[in-house]
This record gives sequence, structure tokens and C-alpha cells, in this order.
Amino acid sequence: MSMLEVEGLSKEFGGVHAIEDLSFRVEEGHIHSIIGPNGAGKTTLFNLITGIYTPSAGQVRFDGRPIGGVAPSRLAAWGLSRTFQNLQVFFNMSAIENVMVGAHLHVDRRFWPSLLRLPGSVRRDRACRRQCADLMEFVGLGPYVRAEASSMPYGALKRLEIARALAAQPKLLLLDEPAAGLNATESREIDQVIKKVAAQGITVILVEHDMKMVMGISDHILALDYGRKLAEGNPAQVRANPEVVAAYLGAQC
Amino acid sequence: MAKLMNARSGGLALLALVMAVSPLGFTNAYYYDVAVGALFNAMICVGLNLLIGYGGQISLGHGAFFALGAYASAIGTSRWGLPPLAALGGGAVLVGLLAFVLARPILRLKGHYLAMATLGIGMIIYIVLKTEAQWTGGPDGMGVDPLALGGFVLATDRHWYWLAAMLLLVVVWLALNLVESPVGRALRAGHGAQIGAEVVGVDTSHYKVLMFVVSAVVASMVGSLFAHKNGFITPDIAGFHRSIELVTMVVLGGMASIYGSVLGAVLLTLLPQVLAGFDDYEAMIFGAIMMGTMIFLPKGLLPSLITQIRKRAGGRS
Amino acid sequence: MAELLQYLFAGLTSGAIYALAGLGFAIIYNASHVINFAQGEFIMIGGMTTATLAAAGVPVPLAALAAMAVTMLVGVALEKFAIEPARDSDVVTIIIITIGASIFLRGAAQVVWDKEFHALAPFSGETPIRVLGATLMPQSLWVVGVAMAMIAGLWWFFNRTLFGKAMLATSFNRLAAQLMGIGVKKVLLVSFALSAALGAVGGIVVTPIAFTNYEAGIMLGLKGFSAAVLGGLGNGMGAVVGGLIVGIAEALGAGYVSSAYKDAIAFVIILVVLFFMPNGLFGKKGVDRV
Amino acid sequence: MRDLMRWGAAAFAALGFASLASGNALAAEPVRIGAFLAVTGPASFLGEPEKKTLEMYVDRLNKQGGVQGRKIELTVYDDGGAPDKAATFAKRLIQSDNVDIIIGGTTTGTSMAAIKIVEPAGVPFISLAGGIDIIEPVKKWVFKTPHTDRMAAEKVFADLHKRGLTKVALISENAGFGKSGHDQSLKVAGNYGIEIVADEVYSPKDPDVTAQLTKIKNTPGVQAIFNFGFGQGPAIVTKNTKQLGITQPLYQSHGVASKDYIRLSGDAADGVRLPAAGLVIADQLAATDPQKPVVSAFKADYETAFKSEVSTFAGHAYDGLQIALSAIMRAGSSDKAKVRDEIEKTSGYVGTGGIVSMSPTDHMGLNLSAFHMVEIVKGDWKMVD
Repeated sequence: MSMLEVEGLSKEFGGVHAIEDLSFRVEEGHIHSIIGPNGAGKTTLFNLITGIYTPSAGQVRFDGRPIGGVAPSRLAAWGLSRTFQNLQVFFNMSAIENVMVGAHLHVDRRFWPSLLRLPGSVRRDRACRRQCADLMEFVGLGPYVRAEASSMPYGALKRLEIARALAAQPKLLLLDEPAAGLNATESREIDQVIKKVAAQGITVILVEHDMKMVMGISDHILALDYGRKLAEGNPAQVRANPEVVAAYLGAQC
Repeated sequence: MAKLMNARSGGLALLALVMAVSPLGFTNAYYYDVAVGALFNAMICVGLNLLIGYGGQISLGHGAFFALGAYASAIGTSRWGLPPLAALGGGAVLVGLLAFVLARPILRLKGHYLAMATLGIGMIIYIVLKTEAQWTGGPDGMGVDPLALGGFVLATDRHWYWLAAMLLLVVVWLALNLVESPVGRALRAGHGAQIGAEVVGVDTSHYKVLMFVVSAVVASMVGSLFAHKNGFITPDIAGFHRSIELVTMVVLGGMASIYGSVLGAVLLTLLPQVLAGFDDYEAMIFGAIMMGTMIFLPKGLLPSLITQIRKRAGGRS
Repeated sequence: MAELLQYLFAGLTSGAIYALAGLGFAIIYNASHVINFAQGEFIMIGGMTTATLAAAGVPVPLAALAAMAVTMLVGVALEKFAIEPARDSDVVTIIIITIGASIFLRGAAQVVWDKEFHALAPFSGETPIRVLGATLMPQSLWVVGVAMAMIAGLWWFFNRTLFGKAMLATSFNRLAAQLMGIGVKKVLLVSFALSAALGAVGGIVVTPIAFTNYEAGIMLGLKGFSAAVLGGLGNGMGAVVGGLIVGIAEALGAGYVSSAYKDAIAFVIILVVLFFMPNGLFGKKGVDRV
Repeated sequence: MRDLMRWGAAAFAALGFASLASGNALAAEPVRIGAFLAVTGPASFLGEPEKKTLEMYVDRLNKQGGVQGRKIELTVYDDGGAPDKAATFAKRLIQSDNVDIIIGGTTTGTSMAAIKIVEPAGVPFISLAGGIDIIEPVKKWVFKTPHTDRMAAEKVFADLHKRGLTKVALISENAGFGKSGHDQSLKVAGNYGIEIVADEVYSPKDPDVTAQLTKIKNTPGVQAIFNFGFGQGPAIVTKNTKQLGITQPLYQSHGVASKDYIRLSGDAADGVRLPAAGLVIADQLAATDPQKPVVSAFKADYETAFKSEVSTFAGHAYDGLQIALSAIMRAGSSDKAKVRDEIEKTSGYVGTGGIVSMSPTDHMGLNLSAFHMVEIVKGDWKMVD
């Protein structure tokens, strides 16, 4: 069974089709990349998959269950997690607290123990903090464990979102342009992080403009243009597709 | 040092110390009276800050919850003969339920729409309190008996001061616990980036509702105490002005700053007393101070102060 | 029938007053997304200035012009010295600033003027107009007419003049407007001047009906805010419709339900509308950008 | 940490409390009079003249050498009409300013709130508000100078009775003064054979009350309308009554016994009747009326000093001050208990509100004769009886 099945998915905003009749599958354990020029509908697709938008038509099944009308917070409990192209960082909190929010579903979040600061609750929270520090280390944010989110540079914030998404212990992780705005070295580091994540058995859907990264790590690639599927296949197939080259790669390379 | 202000034990100890030492400067009972009012407001504002500062949700109607608590105690004790604590608890439960029922639909609203809705609810409660005179005594209000706890009557302002001081410590402690717990993190996350919080499993509206209820219950309980302490209440305490005053204390002290709320409440309670001699210029000065503070210290008194201190100490630490 | 009509007239009179108050909120919101809680004080200053000048023998039209000028000056000063420096602050911070401003202006008014009520002679006499057994004062028609004229004027300004369009653009996207060379500061300044002038006009036409004193702005501000939110923030027409709904709900409530609860009835209606239409009757639906 | 403590102390103590401390004992102990008045807020046009009056006379007396050689020290706080503020200021007057006597409480609400403070503290308190609850039941330390709202209602109903009008529509302001007057009206109407056939209210700042008046107009059998309220409300009621072409006589309460009401209502006020104290119609009082010299003198004093028309509210403050000072003089000291006893013994004092004779069972000492029924004719008062 596929981890994610998208069938006949459409989304329109005031008559404009951002996504039109799109179908594809994502297999468990794969790194699945979605490429396309700006405005191709990649972020809209992410918003549809994670329940932030409701589709105009079609449906999405995650792990066999339809996600139509399910709130994003429930989907997270099902094992879906993501990062954002235009950061959704909690700038009113410290870096590690950002990651700890990611672990929200796995901590003791009952009201009374929290209010009364019961010892068990405190102990579990300390453990959570240690795990989150490890996660920050894992994505290469070791130096920022004690930082405030508002004082971190852009590249670090991108990784902070990855750490937060990982803290939710997802089965499927959606990464929206994790390398945007990063320099080459940082991009390679992200590369490694994504590979390590996939190695743990987490399915990854990646939206990225950095073709070197996409071609290097993807098991499967979906190319979009104007909300429609342009091509699909492994990196070699997509690279060879003349339409993709014309619509996207041609313009870039 | 700034870190000390944030640290729970340091801050609590300092607060306790200040409250313990302050009476040395109180030359008569009237000072205690004003101080008790300040501490009461501080408790409400700490609760309200959970909603406004940490949750990012404005409310222009919390004066009404305060008033409902006050009237619950007044009616419960004097008309039904309930023990004061039972009336206080009953009022808190009722207010909590009311807040819970109202919160879901209201908190879907954003920004000024939310402000309007909370204002409207406050006004409706105010009008009911004013109109149902057979229960509430109408616009001229009703008397309330002093607080008697198991035979001990809190009669003097001094007693009230120490009670209020202890309660404030408890309220601040609980608020700090909450803010630093997973519950508080979820709340703050919902304010910081709602969608970002949703996608990692935080049901943000649940936490907003929770804080709406918590802050309403705190206001209600303080209202009950206020009723006993003051001995006389009128529907004005549910009015628009009271609600605005509470929000102003929170914002002036510093949003998302528990100690800021205490500071804001204390200063704004004292200010009218200090300005009482300015006669016709009182309102102008009060308004100017409000504007000036928010223009020059937009983050509120305490956070701005801490930033200043950090900047100064920056080189050394 | 005559009874219902009389209630509607009563509602129309109050409603048009609320609508005028609401319009001022709409304009400033349009340009800056600021809710100016001192809007009621603009109305008060307009009314008080006109009433005192008229009492001193100045012809009413001249007094009205002077009042508009004074109020605009106050509006510009408020923007320049209180809103402009805090422009990038939190919504709540700005709310508190404007509330502080309203307290300040009220305090100033009681020093400059007094605490008495001031009246102004109705513009077209006091002979009630009879319609199907109900009566309406000519001054009420003045209020309604002025509200309508303002709507028309605002529509023209925002849709047909370059500066008006620029103001709208600023409200949608401040950065883009800036890039297009629109002076955001100037837009803000003009929006405050404009809504202050509107407030003054409102105060002038309302004073013959409801009188004015230094505290008159509190109620008008509250009702104006209600009207603007009910109609949908930033929508001038919405503010007018909202004001009329609140006014008529109060009158019908007083007539058919209970005069003690008429204000509560208006608030209940506002709440019900907001539950089903979270952006008011004509408000634009905000889309979360992710 | 030391900085921090200093900062904390500064915030809590210095900023606030230090500046609260007022002057220390003067060489010759002055007579300390405290007042809390609604100088701002909805009742400010009551509180403002009260404050001016107190200040003017205290100033004048001090220039003349004070009371029994002691200066009078007046402390006035503005409670804005808010009862909880009034309670705090009452406490401040007693505990911080150490006043010998308190005059004030512009509104019934603020007075009632202060009673909770003054009674246990044992400080003589002369309220300037109308509500009958202030002195009924009698409270040891509490007195008041204005006529009660009940007396106003009685005066109006007596007049209606005399004119043979029995079915009355009541319209009152939905706030302290109007509400209390409304309740008292309902209570005493029966004593005069009056039936209240309609009962409507309006909010203090409503711009239009035609809806309520239409309801009254359509109530069968209404013979007269009685409005209880103060501020601009009664003027709007009066104007709207005329607008709707209601022909039944309109009565107002003593709350509007000032020229302002006539000014605001314009022609519509013609024919309106209301109960008013002698002060309002000083020049129309019979030459033999014992009140005539008192009210004429006070009116002249006030109007020369402030260039504005005297109101009955200013008179209440004047009466309160006079009663307090003469009690202090009779007591020969400002000892609180003695002064209280002397206030209670006030007898035959001719004030602006009437002739005051108090007793242990009557802490106001006025009767219905203190009120005159006046009618507004061509924009001026005309005494009816």
C-alpha cells in the first residue's frame, strides 16, 4: 500500500486552478520530490495534503485513510508533518521550545499536572527537552540549543522547522524548499539530514528548486506546471523528459 | 540579572520580598486598601495575560467575568446564605462554564472582530446585572458581608493585604508553571504561528478556549474576593471601562510577561490615586501617560526594561 | 402600522448617528488597519466647537467649517505624534494608544470647555414631518442625508481619485504600495485628517438631536465601533448598514420587547452575525497565507 | 541583585506611595473637611457645582479667619461617579487625610458605597445625593441634605391628584438616579390614588426615545407622563414628546431643575411641570418666605463668582457645609461624636433646599413643603404652588 495517494485533486481560488486533476502516489520509505517553476502549485499541493486547504475536487488518502475535512492537528497525530517555505517559526519562543512544540503529541499535556507542576510531569518534560536538543544536534543546530528563535539566521530557521517536524515523529514528512536561501555547504548538510531521515524509514516529500539536491537524493520525482502533472518517474526519466526541460530545467540551467 | 527576572524562583522570591517589605511604607490603613486593590488587579491581569499575551487573543469583556464572580458571592452569601467559599467556588464554576460555552464560537473571530464580540458579551452581562434589580439591586448595587472563613472574619485591610499577597504569589506560581509546561508552549505556539503549530498536532483552538476559561475563572474568583473586601458592588464593575482598564494594565506591563502584568496592574492602580490632586487635568495626564508609555515602550514596561538592562549588561556577561 | 413606522423612524435617527460614527472607523481602518478608539472624540470635538462658536454668535456654517478644521488638526496631530511613531507595533498596543488618546482628548475637552451639555438649533426647524401617522424630525433627515452624501463622496474618493486609490492600495499591501512610490506616511496622515473631518461633520449634525458634552464621544465611539464591525471593517457602506441595523434593532427592541434590554438586543444581533459571518456583513474574507 | 531590589522598591513604594503622603500636622490644628464628588463622569454637572461651592465658601471663611479661629482644610477627590472609587476615597479621607467630617457622595451609588466605610469608622457624613436608602433606615453617622427622590415623586403625584389625573405613564433613565426614582415612584403612587399604566426606561446616552414614547402614546388611558432622570435624557424625552404630538402633561423630576434643561429642550419644555427647591425660583418666592434671603444671597454669591447659573446641586453642597460648620461651632470642637450629635440636633436651619430640622429618626429633616411645584412658561420657571 502506498503511504500517500492523491486522486483527481483540484483546487481553485476564485476561478483560477492552482491544482487541476492531479493524481499520484508516494511509496513508503521513498524520498519523493516535487518540482516545477514558481506558481506551479507545489505549496498549494502541500497545503491540500496537510489539511490546511480543502480541495475543490478529488481526494487525498494517507496510509489508506481519506484526509478530507480532517484538521491539520489530527493529521499530525496520524503521522503527517511538514515544514514551510515561508517559515512558520514561533518567534515568540526559544529555539528548543520550537522543537519541543513539535513533540507536543508525545508529551504529558494534561492541564492539572502542568498547572501544578507535578514532579512526574516535570521529569517527562526534562526528558523531552533532552531529546529535542539531540534532534537539534541531528539537523546541525547544535550551537543554537540555547538561542531565541527570533535571533537565529534564516538558514538555521529552516533547519529548526525540520527538527520541529521530526519531533512530531512523523511517518510522512513534507519539506517545502528546505534549501532555499542556503549556501552550497549548508545545502549539502541538509542533503545529509534528509538522507538520514529517510534512512530511519520516514517517507519524505520534498519540494525544492536546488536541482542538484533533488536529482541527488530523490527516489521518485513529480514535475508540475500550472497545477498539472507534467512528468513523473525516477530522476533519470524526469531529466530526460523534453517537456520538463522546456518548462523548467531549460529556464534554469 | 535579567535572567533572574525570568527565573521562576528568583522572581517569586523577589515578588514575595517586595510584598513583604512594602507595608513598612504604609503609614495607615488606606495604603493597605489601595495595595489590596492593586494586588487584586495583578491577579486578574496575570490570568488575562495568559489569554492576551501568551495566547494572542484580545478580550474587552473580562470586567464582566470579574463582576459575575462578585455578584455570585454577593447573591450567594447574602440572599441564599451560602458559605463564602461555596459562593466563590460556585461562581467560578458558573463563570467557567459560561466562558467555555462562549469561547468556541467567539475565538474563531480574529483581531478587532474578537474585540467586538468580547465587548458585546461584557455589555450584555453588564445590562443584565443593571436590569435584574430583584437579584442585583440594580444600578445602585448591593451590599456584601465581610469574608468569614471558619469563624475568622477578615475585617481589616491589613488582613486582606496579606491574604491577597499570598494569593498573588500562588497565582503567579501557577501561571509560570502553565506557561513553561507543554500546555503553555502549545498556547504560545498557536500565537506565534498558528498553522505551524497545527501541523505538529497542536489543536490551537483548544488552548485558546482553555485560556479563555482559565482567565475568566481567575477574574471571577478575584471578583468574589473584591465583593467581600469592598462590601458594596455595583454593575459598573462589569462595564466597558473596567474591561479596558484590565487590558491596559496587561499591555502596559508587558504582554507575555507574568511579572509585567503584576507591575502594570500595580502602577495603573496607583496612578489615579497619585493623580487625584490634579483635578481637571487628571484625565489628560492619565491619557498622556498611557499614550506615552505605549509609544516609547511598545512592548510594555517590564520587557522594555529587561531589554534595556540586557543591553547595558551585554558587554560584561 | 403607524407604530411600526414610528419605531423605524426612531431607529433611523439613532442608526444614522451610529452610521456616521462608524464611517470614521472604516476610513482609518481602510488606510492603516488601525481601529481608532478616539473616533468618538472627533465627533465630540466637532459638536462642541460648533455649539460654542454658534452660541458666541458665529453663523452655523462658518462655525461648522471652523469645527472641521479644528478636528482635522486634532486628527493630524494624533496621527503624527501617537500613531506614526508606533506604526509597527502590535494591534493591541495601538488600541491602547488610541484609548489613551480618547481619555486625553476627553480630559482636554473638559478643561477647554466645561462639563455642561451644549445644544445647537436644528438646521431646518423643529416642525415634525408626518408620514402615515408617524413623525420624523427634519434634523433626522439631515443626519441620514449627510451619511448618504459621505458614502457617495467616499466612494468617489476611493474609486475615482488617484490618491484615494493609493490609500486603498496601501491598506491591501503596504510594501507594494511603498514600492509603487505611494507615501505611506502621507496616506496615514490623510486618512486621519479625513476621518476627523467626517467625525466633526457627524458631531455637527447630531448635536441638534442628542446634544453634546465632553463625554459624548464615549457612547458614539462604542456604537460607531459596533456599526463598523457589524458591517465589516474597512467597508464604508457596511458601516452605514451596520449603524442602521443597530439603531433599528434598538428601537424595535424598545418598542416590542423591553426598553431595558434594547441595547443588549443590539449586541446579541451583532454576536449572532459574527458567529455566522466572522468578517461582518460585508467584510472581506481573510485568507491565511502559508 | 542589589540593583534589582532597589528597582523593586522604587516601583512599588517610591513611585506610588511616597507621593501619596500629604502634608503633616499644621501649627494650629485646622478643621478638616473631606469630600468625594462626581466631578467628572455622567453626574459631573452635579458634582462640579458642588465642588465649586465648597471651595468658594471654605476659601471665604478662611479669609474671614476660619471657624473658631481654626482654618478649614478642604480635601476634594473626584470619584467620577464610580462607587468603588468613592469607597476608596472615603477611606483615604478618613485614614490618610484624617478628616473630621465628610461631605459628599454626589450620587446615591457613591454615597451608599461610602456608608460601608464611614459607619464603622465613626465619621460624620453628609451626603449630597437624593436616594432615600441613604438615610432610611437611619444610620448613626449618615445625614443628607437634598430632598429624596420619594419626596419628588410624592410632590408630583400630589399635583396630579389635585388636577384629577390618575393614570400615569412612567419613563425613567436606566441608571442610578432614574432607577431609584422609578422604584420610589412605584412605591408611593398608590398613596395618591395614582395608577402607573406604562413603565418604560431609556439608557443615559440614547439619542432618541421616540420608540418608548410611542409605546406610551399607544397605551390606552394615559393622562400624564412622568420622567425621572437627569442630564440630557429628560431634554430628549421632552423634545421627542413634542415631536410625537403627545398632548398629555409632562412632569419631570427635581433632577432637571436647572436652566440647562430649558435651554436644551427649547420650546418643547413649555408647560412641563416639576418639583423644585426654592433656590430655583428665588425671585418668585413670597417676601415673607423665610428661605428668600438665604437663597437670594447664595444665588448672588454663586453667580457672581462663577458667571453661570446656580443649580440646586450647588445648594445641596452649601447646605451640607453650613450644617456641618454650625454643628462644629455648637459642639465647640471637631470631636467626631460631638459633631455627629450636633448635626442630629440641627433644627430650623434655613437652607437652600428648605427648612431643615433633623431628629434621631430623621437624618434629612426636610418635608414636602421644601418643594415647590413649578411650571415652565415661555422658557422660564413659574411657581404653581
